[in-house]
Amino acid sequence: MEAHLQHLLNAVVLGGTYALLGIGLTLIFGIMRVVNFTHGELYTFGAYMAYMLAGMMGLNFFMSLAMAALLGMALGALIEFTLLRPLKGADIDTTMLVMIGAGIAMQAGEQLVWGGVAKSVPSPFPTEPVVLGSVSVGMNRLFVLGVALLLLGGFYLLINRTKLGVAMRATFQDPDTAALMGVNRGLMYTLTFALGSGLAATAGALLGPIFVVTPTMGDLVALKAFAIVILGGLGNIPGATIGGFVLALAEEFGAGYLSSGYRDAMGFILIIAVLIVRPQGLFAMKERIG
Amino acid sequence: MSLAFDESAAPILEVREVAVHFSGLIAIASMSFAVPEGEIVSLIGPNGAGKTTAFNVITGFLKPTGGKVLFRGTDLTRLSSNRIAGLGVVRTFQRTSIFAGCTVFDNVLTGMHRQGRAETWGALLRLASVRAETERMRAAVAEILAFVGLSHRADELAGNLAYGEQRLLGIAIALAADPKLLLLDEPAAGLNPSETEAFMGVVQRIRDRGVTILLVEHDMRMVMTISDRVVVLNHGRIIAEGPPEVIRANPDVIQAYLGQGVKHAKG
Amino acid sequence: MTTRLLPWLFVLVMAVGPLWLGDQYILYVLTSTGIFIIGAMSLNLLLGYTGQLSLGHIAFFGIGAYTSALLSLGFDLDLGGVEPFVLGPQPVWVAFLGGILVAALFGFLIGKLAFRVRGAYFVIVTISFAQVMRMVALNWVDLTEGPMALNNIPPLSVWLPWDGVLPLYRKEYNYLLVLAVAVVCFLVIQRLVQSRVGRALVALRENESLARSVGIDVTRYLVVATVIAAGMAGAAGGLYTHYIRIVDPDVFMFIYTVTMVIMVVTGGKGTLAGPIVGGLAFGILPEVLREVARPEVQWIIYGVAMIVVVFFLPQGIVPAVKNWFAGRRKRVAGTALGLRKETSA
Amino acid sequence: MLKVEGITVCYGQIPALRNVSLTVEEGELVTLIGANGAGKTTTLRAISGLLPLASGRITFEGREIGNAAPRTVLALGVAHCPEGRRVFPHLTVRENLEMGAYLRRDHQAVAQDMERLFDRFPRLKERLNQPAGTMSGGEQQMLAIARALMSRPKIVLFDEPSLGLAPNLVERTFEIVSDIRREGTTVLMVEQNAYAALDMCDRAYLLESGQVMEQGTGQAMLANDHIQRAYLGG
Amino acid sequence: QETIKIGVTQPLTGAVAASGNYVANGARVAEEVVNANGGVLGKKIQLIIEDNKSNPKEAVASAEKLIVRDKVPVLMGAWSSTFTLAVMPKLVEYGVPMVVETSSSTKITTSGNPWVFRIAPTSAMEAKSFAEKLDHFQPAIQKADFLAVNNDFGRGSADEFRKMLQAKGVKIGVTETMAPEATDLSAQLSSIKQSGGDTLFVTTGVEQITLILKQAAELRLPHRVITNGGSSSPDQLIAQAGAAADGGYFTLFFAPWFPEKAVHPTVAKTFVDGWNKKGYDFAGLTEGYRGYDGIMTIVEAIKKAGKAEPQAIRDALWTVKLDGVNGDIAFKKDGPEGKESGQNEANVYVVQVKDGKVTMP
Ligand SMILES: Nc1ncnc2c1ncn2[C@@H]1O[C@H](COP(=O)(O)OP(=O)(O)OP(=O)(O)O)[C@@H](O)[C@H]1O
Ligand SMILES: Nc1ncnc2c1ncn2[C@@H]1O[C@H](COP(=O)(O)OP(=O)(O)OP(=O)(O)O)[C@@H](O)[C@H]1O
Ligand SMILES: [Mg+2]
Ligand SMILES: [Mg+2]
Repeated sequence: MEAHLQHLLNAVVLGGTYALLGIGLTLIFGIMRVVNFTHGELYTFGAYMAYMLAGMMGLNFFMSLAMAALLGMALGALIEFTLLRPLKGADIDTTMLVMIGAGIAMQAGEQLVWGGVAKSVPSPFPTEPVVLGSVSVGMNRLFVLGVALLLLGGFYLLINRTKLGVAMRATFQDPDTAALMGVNRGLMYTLTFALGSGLAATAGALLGPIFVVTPTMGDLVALKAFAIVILGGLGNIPGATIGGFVLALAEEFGAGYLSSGYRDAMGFILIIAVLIVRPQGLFAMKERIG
Repeated sequence: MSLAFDESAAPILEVREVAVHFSGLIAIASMSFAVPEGEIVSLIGPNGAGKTTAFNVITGFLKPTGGKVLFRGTDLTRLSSNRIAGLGVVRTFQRTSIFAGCTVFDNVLTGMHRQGRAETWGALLRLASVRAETERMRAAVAEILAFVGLSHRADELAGNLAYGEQRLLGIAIALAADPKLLLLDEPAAGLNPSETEAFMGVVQRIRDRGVTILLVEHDMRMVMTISDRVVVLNHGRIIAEGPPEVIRANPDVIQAYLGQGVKHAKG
Repeated sequence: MTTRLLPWLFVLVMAVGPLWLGDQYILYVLTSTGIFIIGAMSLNLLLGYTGQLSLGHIAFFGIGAYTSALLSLGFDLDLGGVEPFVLGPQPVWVAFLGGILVAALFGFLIGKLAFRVRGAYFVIVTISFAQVMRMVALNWVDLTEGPMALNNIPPLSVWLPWDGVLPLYRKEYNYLLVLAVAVVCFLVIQRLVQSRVGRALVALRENESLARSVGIDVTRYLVVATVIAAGMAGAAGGLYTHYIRIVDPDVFMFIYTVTMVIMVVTGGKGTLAGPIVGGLAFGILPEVLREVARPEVQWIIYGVAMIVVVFFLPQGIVPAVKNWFAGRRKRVAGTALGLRKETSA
Repeated sequence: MLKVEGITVCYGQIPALRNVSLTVEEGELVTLIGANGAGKTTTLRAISGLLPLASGRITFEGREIGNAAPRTVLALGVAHCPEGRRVFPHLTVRENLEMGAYLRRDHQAVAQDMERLFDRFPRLKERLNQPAGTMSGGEQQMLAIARALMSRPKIVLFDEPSLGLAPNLVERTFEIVSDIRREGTTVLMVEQNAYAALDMCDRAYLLESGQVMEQGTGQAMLANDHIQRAYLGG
Repeated sequence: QETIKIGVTQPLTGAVAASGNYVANGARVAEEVVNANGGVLGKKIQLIIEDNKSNPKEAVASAEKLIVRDKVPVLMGAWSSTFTLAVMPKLVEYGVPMVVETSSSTKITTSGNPWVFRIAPTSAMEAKSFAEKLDHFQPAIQKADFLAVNNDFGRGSADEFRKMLQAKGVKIGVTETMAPEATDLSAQLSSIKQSGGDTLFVTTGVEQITLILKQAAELRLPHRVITNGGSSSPDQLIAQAGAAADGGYFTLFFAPWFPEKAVHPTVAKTFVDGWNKKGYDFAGLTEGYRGYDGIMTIVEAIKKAGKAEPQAIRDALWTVKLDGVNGDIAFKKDGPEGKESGQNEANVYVVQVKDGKVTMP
């Protein structure tokens, strides 16, 4: 019983971070249809920024977090402006290739700047875990979960309930027509990419103090983020959220009760299984034909 | 013009009590009608009446909630859309549908798929029969392009055609598939009256080649001129059925569909 | 006529040139690049012609590599039955063919699955498939030795009437072998895509519902394409495993798929020569860069080079060159026409 | 009010419009007719800023708008109801309409306008939360028309507004066009339903192969032999 | 003036770049020390360091390049066992010896490759040395659990330690594995907590050890943690895991805090001084020594051979007797007869972190 509870708690906490990664990517991959291979690098970037600001410059942790998020957005905006904007109208594979190139260059850049040795971000939270009966969880993890839930809710409202969110979605469904409605296409592209990037960087900055920061930390994370987005259905924020938690549960219980060697495979097995049953993802609709 | 509906002609297509529901929304309540072989039958009705949905059911793109579709006695609702096309039931799409990244010529050539026999092994071994077949098909493509009047655009990328030309190409592709029963979904949309007139000739010639036609169209001049029979759908139910002149005068149809001042509408 | 002879001329140059140079290192680079070019060609069949991006393509390569390695080494498998299943070492060519077959079999399964999922979903299914394969290779230690790797894999061999069976340790032979396999794969793909089957694949890429509406059995052709592509990738994997002579779960690394994608897209997807041109460019580039800069900077240059290619040649290298030639021909024709007009006027 | 002066527009190297000029005066209804591929759509797209001009000028109320961003053109009061419906497929009907009023800040008036449009197209009200892409062709066309009117434009460019509409709705659509004219909105309309269009318009232009071949009042055009033969099927 | 070239292949980029760079740095220190002392055979040595990009295919490419292009007579590398195994057929093909500085897989020396000389200990040897120190642990180890990275290094080490502990009468609990790039290990640790052991043996790189220590604290894991494999750097752990590192034991092959306790204190001191002079990270010493000892071994062999030729160097490697940072370096025969590889008996040190300080119990 105790073990079940602990695994469940672990999964919930982990799921929050997965969901955060998922919604960042669902903006870019799900809504913009850019196969964003820099997502993992932006995550890494956020973690290094948190390290630089909080660890090296000794800034307040929460300040650093906010700044890392902003810097992530800025970097995202820069990538969109310099790399994606000139390719307007190119197909998904072409933009993907550019993003792969950017991802490779960014990872090498990170190693060049920071070296390969892991860095760790100081955390303002006590190392003593919060004990709830027979289970326990780190304070910093609860904080991450809290922030993640806030961001998830906020972005849900932004995308689904605001004029800006509607315009964002409209732009990527039909850029020309959106322009006819008075939408500033360029701004939407940049903004969406920047927001997605900001979320990735935030995730990195939040997780930096929990994990360690290395140039390759984004690789596996990026793959999982893609999986989460698909699990939830493209461009679907509640879907990505649930996808994140489902993946975490599968991993946690798979590793806990089946085999830890297959832990990282659990998510992928789950995805294959889900897509066999529901080819359009868990929470998306089928398209109309004719 | 051919005679009015002939009761004795055997139906090539029979739609029996087909119903389609989309999570709560009833697109087709219950629909039954038959299309006799060799005729032009029009399916008309207000927007959202369920015409395209009916096409989707007949051609296997949508599984109905209930009912059957019989093509020469075979139930189509169990078959995949490509199998249905394989039987000779070919449709066009209301939303323009072409192979945008290929040339106009290749679009039609691809449409001829059903008439080829070459399979993987034949292709890999480059059998003589395969090469001969390709030659034959290329000649046929040129003929079809001439038929719909797109010969001069053969080498253009299909995506670069104007809207009306893309619609014609859509029909050319369907023709290439050598239909027995051709389902046209608003083929004249985007054509002006003269073009429509010319197109009516095209449809009639297709019929004269022995192809049965089921037509969905809002251009009443075209419908009333070329149809042997008209089926009227409203709110997912058939409200009238009969030869054009009868339908034209049916008050229910006028009320639900034709409107009062028919003068503005084409024809 | 010249365009028909061009590929054969290219093959001739590739067959003779490097051997004549005799530089072992160049041979090594070309051989290992060639193996990946075969992988890229097979990926192109899916990505370029059916429009299905398989980002787990390396799985087929890895399956081919593992199967071929295991068959040539022999293995025993305890499946919980009474008797463990024991298979002695098989002749290398049997193993190699086995690798192709097993990879093709997995291709069949994935192709069937792709019937249900398309586009982005297909991408993720393939990524997931490759990841799962990697985990299996990693964790099924009894069979694959897991991370401890299968090593001492025998090289491929040829039978020569005057020498008997000759194991291919020498680079020259391996190089020629890879070249030969590449030529075969090229011919298969060429014939396929220029046929009715190829048009069906393109139709699937361009507009699936329209394709079905004219009677194209989309699933079937997708399966055919995936099986052939997977078999070729499996062959590349077999070549790899008998050439490098060790195989470990890292053979499923994502970066290898990425390498193939780079080769295909920079060269020009959906063109026959694309993967070859892109493959040579981006297979050799890292070796050139070795001399130029420190390791991290090499990667940065590599990444930037990809971006530059896309920016200047968004369709890829091969279509760009073709357009350039076509444009030149048109200009020449245009002036000729202009002249005639003048004289007639 | 709207002045197009000698514009040339190219797709790649190939010109689709050559030296096209036309004017629309305030309160007028002007139609553009022509065969498939004549360049009607291209003309409208150039006016609303979706296509760059190779040469020529476009002015709206005296301001140069050739090559301006679509957003700028719209902000000046030019709405464009594009060809082939082009609704946002994954947005609901309501969201599509909201997009039509994207630049407006007067929320209450927007809500009122939406209600007025629902009176004209009751089907849209029934389907407020349906994703537009799952609607029938005609329903989408209604939505596209309503959406264009949501911006309260000074001039609307309609590209084949009756496309795919049932006869009774075609009628209704032309009534709406007349209505909005009465309310002071200017209209430039491309229409294949040439009889009706020429009948109701003030003036018309005939495009052939990217050039203006004829122009005149609607009635004059209706009476024109060439037009009768080539476009009215008479 | 001509130089004697020595080829080094290490993972300088990619997943395991941190360690690879440390080893490469150690090699660079050795290069300076040797050249400052007049080089070897009257010539300076020159390292050519190639990146194997943390992947076996690139490991082969780098070896090809070093041997064929740069014509180096001897190699050092290639960090992980898979990279080393991948390179090994090349050694036979070209007849060039290689000194292996890190890899732990037994296969390397048992598969009959007479061009391989390993100074790093195998997991079995590490377990054997550890067995001698077993009595130092108070309270005694009763039941051990294992958490190992899922590669040859982790799995091999867990296997050998399990065997060794079992032989010593220690009960064995669960063995959990983790992907090398995994960051969240709560599932594994929760299962380990369930097992009820008192000691957890951890084998992986320093990043994951940090994560494990932190996450073990969060989950209130009661185990004493012992890491093995020598790839940890307690300083880095103290810096990054903070209090969570306290009480942990770490087996190392070089303990830079106590150069005086090394078998050859002066050698250790020379190395540490050279390292500091170059301004390298203190944390890297525990790994960097491998590169240093590796190059020193090669240089010694060249000296004994009297010429920088592959065959001669190989023969000379068998006769090397060297005072290394780790201890005495000499090769014993291992593997099938006639095709033996060289294997060195390495020393093992165990340190403990107490109150944020490294101590040697
Ligand atoms: N996938 C779907 N999900 C929900 N509703 C749908 C779907 N497809 C069609 N509908 C609804 O079903 C009804 C019938 O649509 P259909 O497209 O068949 O109409 P139609 O008769 O072809 O109309 P039109 O003449 O406008 O093309 C419409 O009200 C439409 O909104
Ligand atoms: N995106 C494009 N790329 C290249 N050529 C194009 C493109 N769009 C249109 N054209 C070409 O420009 C010309 C004019 O097209 P346009 O769409 O303006 O015609 P239209 O008069 O609106 O015809 P329709 O009545 O069929 O809609 C046509 O020859 C068409 O092929
Ligand atoms: Mg319809
Ligand atoms: Mg048009």
